[in-house]
Amino acid sequence: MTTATPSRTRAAGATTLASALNRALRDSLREDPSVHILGEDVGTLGGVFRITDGLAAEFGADRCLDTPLAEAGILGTAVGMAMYGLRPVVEMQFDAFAYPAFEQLVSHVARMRNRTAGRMPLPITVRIPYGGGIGGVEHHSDSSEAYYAHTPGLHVVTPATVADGYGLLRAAIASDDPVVFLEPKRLYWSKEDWSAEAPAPVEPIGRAVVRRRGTSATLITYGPSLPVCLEAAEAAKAEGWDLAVVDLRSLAPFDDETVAAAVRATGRAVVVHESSGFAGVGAEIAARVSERCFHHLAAPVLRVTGFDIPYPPPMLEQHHLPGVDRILDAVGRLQWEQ
Amino acid sequence: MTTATPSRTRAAGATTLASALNRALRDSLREDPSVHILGEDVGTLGGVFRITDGLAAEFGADRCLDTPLAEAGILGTAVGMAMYGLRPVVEMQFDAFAYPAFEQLVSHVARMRNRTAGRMPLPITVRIPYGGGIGGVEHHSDSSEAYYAHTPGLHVVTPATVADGYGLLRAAIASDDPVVFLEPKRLYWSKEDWSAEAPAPVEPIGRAVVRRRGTSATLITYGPSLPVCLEAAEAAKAEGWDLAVVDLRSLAPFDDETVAAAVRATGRAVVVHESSGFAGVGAEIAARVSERCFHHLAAPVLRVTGFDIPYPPPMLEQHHLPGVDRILDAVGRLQWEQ
Amino acid sequence: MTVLDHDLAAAWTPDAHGPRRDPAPLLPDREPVRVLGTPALRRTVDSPGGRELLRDLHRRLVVGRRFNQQATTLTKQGRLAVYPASTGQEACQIAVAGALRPGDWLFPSYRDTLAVVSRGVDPLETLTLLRGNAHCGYDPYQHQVAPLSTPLATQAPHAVGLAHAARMRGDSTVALALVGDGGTSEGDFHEALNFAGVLNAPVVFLVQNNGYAISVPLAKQSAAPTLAHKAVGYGIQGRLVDGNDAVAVHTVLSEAVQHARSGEGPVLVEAVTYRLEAHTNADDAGRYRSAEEVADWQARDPLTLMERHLREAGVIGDAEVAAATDEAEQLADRMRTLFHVKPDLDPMSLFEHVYAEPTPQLREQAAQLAAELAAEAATEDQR
Amino acid sequence: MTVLDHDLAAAWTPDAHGPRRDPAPLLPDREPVRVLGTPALRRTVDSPGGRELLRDLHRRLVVGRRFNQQATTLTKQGRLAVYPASTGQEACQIAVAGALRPGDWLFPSYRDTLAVVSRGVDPLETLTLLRGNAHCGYDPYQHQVAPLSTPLATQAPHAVGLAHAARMRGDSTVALALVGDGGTSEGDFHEALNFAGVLNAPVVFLVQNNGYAISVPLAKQSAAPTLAHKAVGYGIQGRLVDGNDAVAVHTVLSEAVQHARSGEGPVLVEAVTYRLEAHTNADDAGRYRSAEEVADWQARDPLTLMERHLREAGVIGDAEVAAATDEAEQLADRMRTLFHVKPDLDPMSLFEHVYAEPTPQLREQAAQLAAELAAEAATEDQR
Ligand SMILES: Cc1ncc(C[n+]2csc(CCOP(=O)(O)OP(=O)(O)O)c2C)c(N)n1
Ligand SMILES: Cc1ncc(C[n+]2csc(CCOP(=O)(O)OP(=O)(O)O)c2C)c(N)n1
Ligand SMILES: [Mg+2]
Ligand SMILES: [Mg+2]
Repeated sequence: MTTATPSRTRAAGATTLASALNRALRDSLREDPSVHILGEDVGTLGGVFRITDGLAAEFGADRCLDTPLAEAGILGTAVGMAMYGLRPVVEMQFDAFAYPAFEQLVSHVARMRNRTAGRMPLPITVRIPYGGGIGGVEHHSDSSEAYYAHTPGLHVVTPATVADGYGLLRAAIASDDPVVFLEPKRLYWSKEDWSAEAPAPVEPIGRAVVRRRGTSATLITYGPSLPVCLEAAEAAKAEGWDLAVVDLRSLAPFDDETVAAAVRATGRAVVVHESSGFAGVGAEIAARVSERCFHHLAAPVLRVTGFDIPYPPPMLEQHHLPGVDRILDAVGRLQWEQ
Repeated sequence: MTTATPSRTRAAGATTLASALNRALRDSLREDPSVHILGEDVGTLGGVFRITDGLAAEFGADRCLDTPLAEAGILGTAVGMAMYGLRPVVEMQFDAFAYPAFEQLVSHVARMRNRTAGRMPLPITVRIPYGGGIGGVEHHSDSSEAYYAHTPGLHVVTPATVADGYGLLRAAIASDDPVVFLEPKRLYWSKEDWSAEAPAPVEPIGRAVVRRRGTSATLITYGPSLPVCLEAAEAAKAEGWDLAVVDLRSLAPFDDETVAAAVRATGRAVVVHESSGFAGVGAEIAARVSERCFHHLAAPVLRVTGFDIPYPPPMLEQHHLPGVDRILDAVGRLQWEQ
Repeated sequence: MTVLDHDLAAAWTPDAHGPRRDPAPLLPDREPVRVLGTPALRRTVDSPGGRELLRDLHRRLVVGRRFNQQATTLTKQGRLAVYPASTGQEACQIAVAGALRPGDWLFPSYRDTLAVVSRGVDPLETLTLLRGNAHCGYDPYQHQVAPLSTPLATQAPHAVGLAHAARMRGDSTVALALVGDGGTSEGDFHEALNFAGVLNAPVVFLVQNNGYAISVPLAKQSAAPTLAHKAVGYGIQGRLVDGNDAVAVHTVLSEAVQHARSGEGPVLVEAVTYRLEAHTNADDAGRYRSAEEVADWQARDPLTLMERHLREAGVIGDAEVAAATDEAEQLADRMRTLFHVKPDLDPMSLFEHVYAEPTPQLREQAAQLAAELAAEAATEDQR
Repeated sequence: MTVLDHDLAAAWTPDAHGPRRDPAPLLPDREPVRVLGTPALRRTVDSPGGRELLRDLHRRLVVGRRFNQQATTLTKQGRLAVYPASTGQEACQIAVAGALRPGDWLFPSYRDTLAVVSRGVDPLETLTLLRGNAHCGYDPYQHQVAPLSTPLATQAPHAVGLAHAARMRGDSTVALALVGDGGTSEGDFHEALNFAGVLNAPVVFLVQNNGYAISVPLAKQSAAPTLAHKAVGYGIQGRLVDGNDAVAVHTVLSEAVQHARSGEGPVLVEAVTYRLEAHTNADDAGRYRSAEEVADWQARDPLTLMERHLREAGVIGDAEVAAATDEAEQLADRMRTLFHVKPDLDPMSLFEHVYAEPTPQLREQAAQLAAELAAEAATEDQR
């Protein structure tokens, strides 16, 4: 079912991630007539998170289509639309409700270009609100990025800032490859001074960014965990640690260059994400960083992730989610005494 | 569609993995009336790989049920059967054809026990023939283990030997937890001297085994890659390397003890599996080995895996699959000169 | 024509691949079955036990409405995280309990908390999912009620599997799965009905067609003549009932359950109803439906309808209404009391039921959390 | 009755949640449509272009059968990795091509190679999937044929999406999706038909009901009166046709395509047929069906049937049969020649089309493979 849509109080000049995403969709619809949105409740309602608010009214029901309640059908229909030259943007209502579309995604969306030797690309964007921290009932807080990142043929991106929300979504829609666009739902209403008047140019997918320079150790993270890492980095000052923070933005492709450079600079690294750790994206990050930066590492790469348990009920979720303390604990275990 | 079922020529005393699995199913059906098999073509035909051969005839169509062609329906029906006290064993015809059941597996099978605070366990075994090397057309050669290993609430096991085929399948069916039982289809017809008369006792799930002792470096692998690793270890002798080989058998739970000990003993490790490397199970292995054995490592843990591409057509699959040369190349990169 | 043609004609019936069913008996009622306001009501009143049944249905409706109201209030007070009210659909919700026997199983969807409570499950335990303290707070085996299913239609195949298992065991158990109009679009709905038809499982599917799936109206959900017409494609019986007529729903559901129990096969029942509240407290229904439409349906409120007709028929009077209201207030009182006690929460329980035994990995993680909690407790003690 | 009842009666029609369709016109033909051996054949012969049409269908059938035979032979010779023959189903396979216009799209399933070739795709390119050298060897845009779909029924929603897109663009394109009787059980089939009904997309679904899904007979697949009856649950038209009568399939499919093209909505066609060969060369059909059953259907071979009736009707004679056989032999010759040339294989192509541009990760992996290949080549040169 739907979770609460917090009220959007607007500070002057401040924009939410939600409205930046809405703006990215609007600009894409306006500039490219082949862009079509489809999904459950995306039309009249504007989506349960209101990311498609006003788009059906402005562009018509065909461009922002309320579909029957069937995720495989939605994504499968999008595949057919893309085959005919359209550029579909699919909304999955919540992370766990994208699972019924898993076969379409893995067996077709990810493989059609390869299957047809490049003749039939599928420029589909699959938007998935993901992650917890919003008090959602079961099935409304999954972090499913590892499933997608492991699937060849997909790009997987996730914004952590308002500006990236706009830029990455424009880039995803503009991409000729299928993109799984993971929206950290607990950041939907986070605000930034971002001007909707002169949005940043659309960046290509695949570049990480160093959000904070530091010398003691490097936190590597993405999406909903970025603000937590930045907060941890502030708190770490009290312990005498100066932490760098890398925001991956794109999980696949992976920006080895930026990440390796940031780790080599400090010699210590902690990977942070919400999803369960076992065989999660953090494992890949830790493995490739260890492989590429082995002789620069003063300590093993550690991971701070959600536990290997089904997502907890709302009243217990704070114990599951990586928080500042757990991150600092990990930093403390980076063998400083050596 | 079905791939060729190689003819089963029987050497004296030699048993195939396929018949050990068949025997495990038969013994389970015989000993426990709550065990029920269901799936596509498992009844009259005995399965496209003949793993259920003769079982419908011996135990009746209800105990070995031919279902309609719908994987979510099969697994969902098994969930309901388990709720009523049965112990269903589901056959998915091929790896990629388990994807339609992904939602049932992730959202229900993996979570029902946890959801109900232990009151409603689901002792379901989901058998999935997986992996390549059999000349299968598209969608018949996927290695999907990472999807399952990343999902809390599931056990994920995969036999690499005939004896383990029997023992692990018995253990999976006996387990009160859901088990994804991955059958390396290219080993179905591999033979071993294994006596169906006095099968080994059923071992608990979760123990790795050292298949070969060695002193130079440790290969960590599972399922279809075990024979390749053993072959590589033989070939490595010519290069002066004495390689240890660990067969995980259980991906989740993971046997940290055995693996870490085997890596510490040599100080060097290569992880080998068929599935695409990015965010694969090998990433988890490399990450946790690096974490736990950091100061024992003379070189970074390397991975030899399938490429990050959709599974290739049969005539090109040998270039994708980890082979002896590629494993030896990796061993050669373990910084021996230091 | 030649002999060949004659041979062929025999082969080319729809039976060419084995015996198939005649569609005629599968097609649903032409109009939704109604009892209230029809001669059937009088017949019910006069039948043995009829008055008691009607009074019981009325009482349950009154209590059910109060349950919805109280849960909505608790949500406004922040005692529930979210509440998808079944206000307006109480006739369907309460009829479920009456149609099932104790050994039968109910497979509810997320909106069906009232059906669960009507079946006997404790309201506090029923509502943990929506309160946020536990996923499924009740023991499914105590009253044979599966956990409320959030992923839509996914519990429908479970109902089929359970019914099939029971039948193989020789038990006379029937399983009843509740799905919404939106849920009928999911692949799992289709696969469940198809399995049910093929296995001839003793299962009943009740579709509460309330006209909307969140904001999406039925016309955007299905082009079928009625949702009950879907039954024919699975070789099972379709039934159509006025979902705001508690007596009609009770009657049709009871017949369907009996049909299933007797081995005649599964039934798909469509109950035409309306959700009077928004999708959940978080929803803004004004965005997608008009006040007039809601008012139209308010005039067909299942509770008012029942009360008016039963009074008219002389089945209930002020005394019965007062007694029912009393019982309703008691439930509401009890809910207020229950929900004012803080829930018992043990963070360490997170690791307890993932598997029968925690894995080594979970034991490590549990130890980590235990250490964190101990450290927190120590810090708090120091203050 | 009271005024209230009257009001309710109006509300309680099946239309309570908006206009719904009348089921009657959606229900399929009571018996599968046949032309051969019925007076309809004579009418076809006498219609303008009728003789040409019939001769053309016959010719395609002869060629189609030869295609299946040659592909089977190539498989026995190891030139194809696996071949799922459509032998016995050629009437359906070839009718597809005739019913579609050039701009229309075909969405075949893995068994439908003959339909693909009939549409104009090169046999070598069509068969790469089954030969094992490439997934989809043809350009889907050249003849508007989607890749052969291996995951069953998953291409049905693609057909709906494409048809919907074309309609939005104002094009008169129709999409035709081919599904097997087994495939109708999949959730994707349901979701596709439901989307088609709701979107009123110009799409036709042809179910080739050959009685088996590998070993599973229809009775274990569906309890529906006919598979065509599934249409009513989606508010679309159902049709039932004798799938071994090429003229009937051509007629019904053409009508369905016309129905869809004219905006009257999607159509579900069930063609009752039989696969005379095993599921694939790897299958042992003796395990699940009797020789008598196969013999029965062999007596209804679509090719023999067609030839006999057209000869009887004076539409074809020895000359036409000889001409068709000639064309068939030419195709078989061409296939033998084509498949005796070793396929062009470039291992480096593995990385070329995963994305529009290879990722840095794929560039690294490609470099690794290139180095390995170079090393191998060097070793071989040394020898
Ligand atoms: C598989 C799945 N997809 C999406 C959702 C999100 N969702 C929750 S309720 C709802 C609408 C349900 O409509 P309907 O089935 O008619 O039931 P109603 O809410 O009317 O009771 C949606 C889309 C979900 N819970 N599960
Ligand atoms: C989703 C999926 N599940 C299982 C399979 C394996 N499989 C290939 S063909 C087949 C039977 C198909 O039967 P039907 O749809 O009747 O087509 P036919 O083979 O008769 O042409 C099965 C089960 C598959 N290809 N896709
Ligand atoms: Mg509804
Ligand atoms: Mg078939």
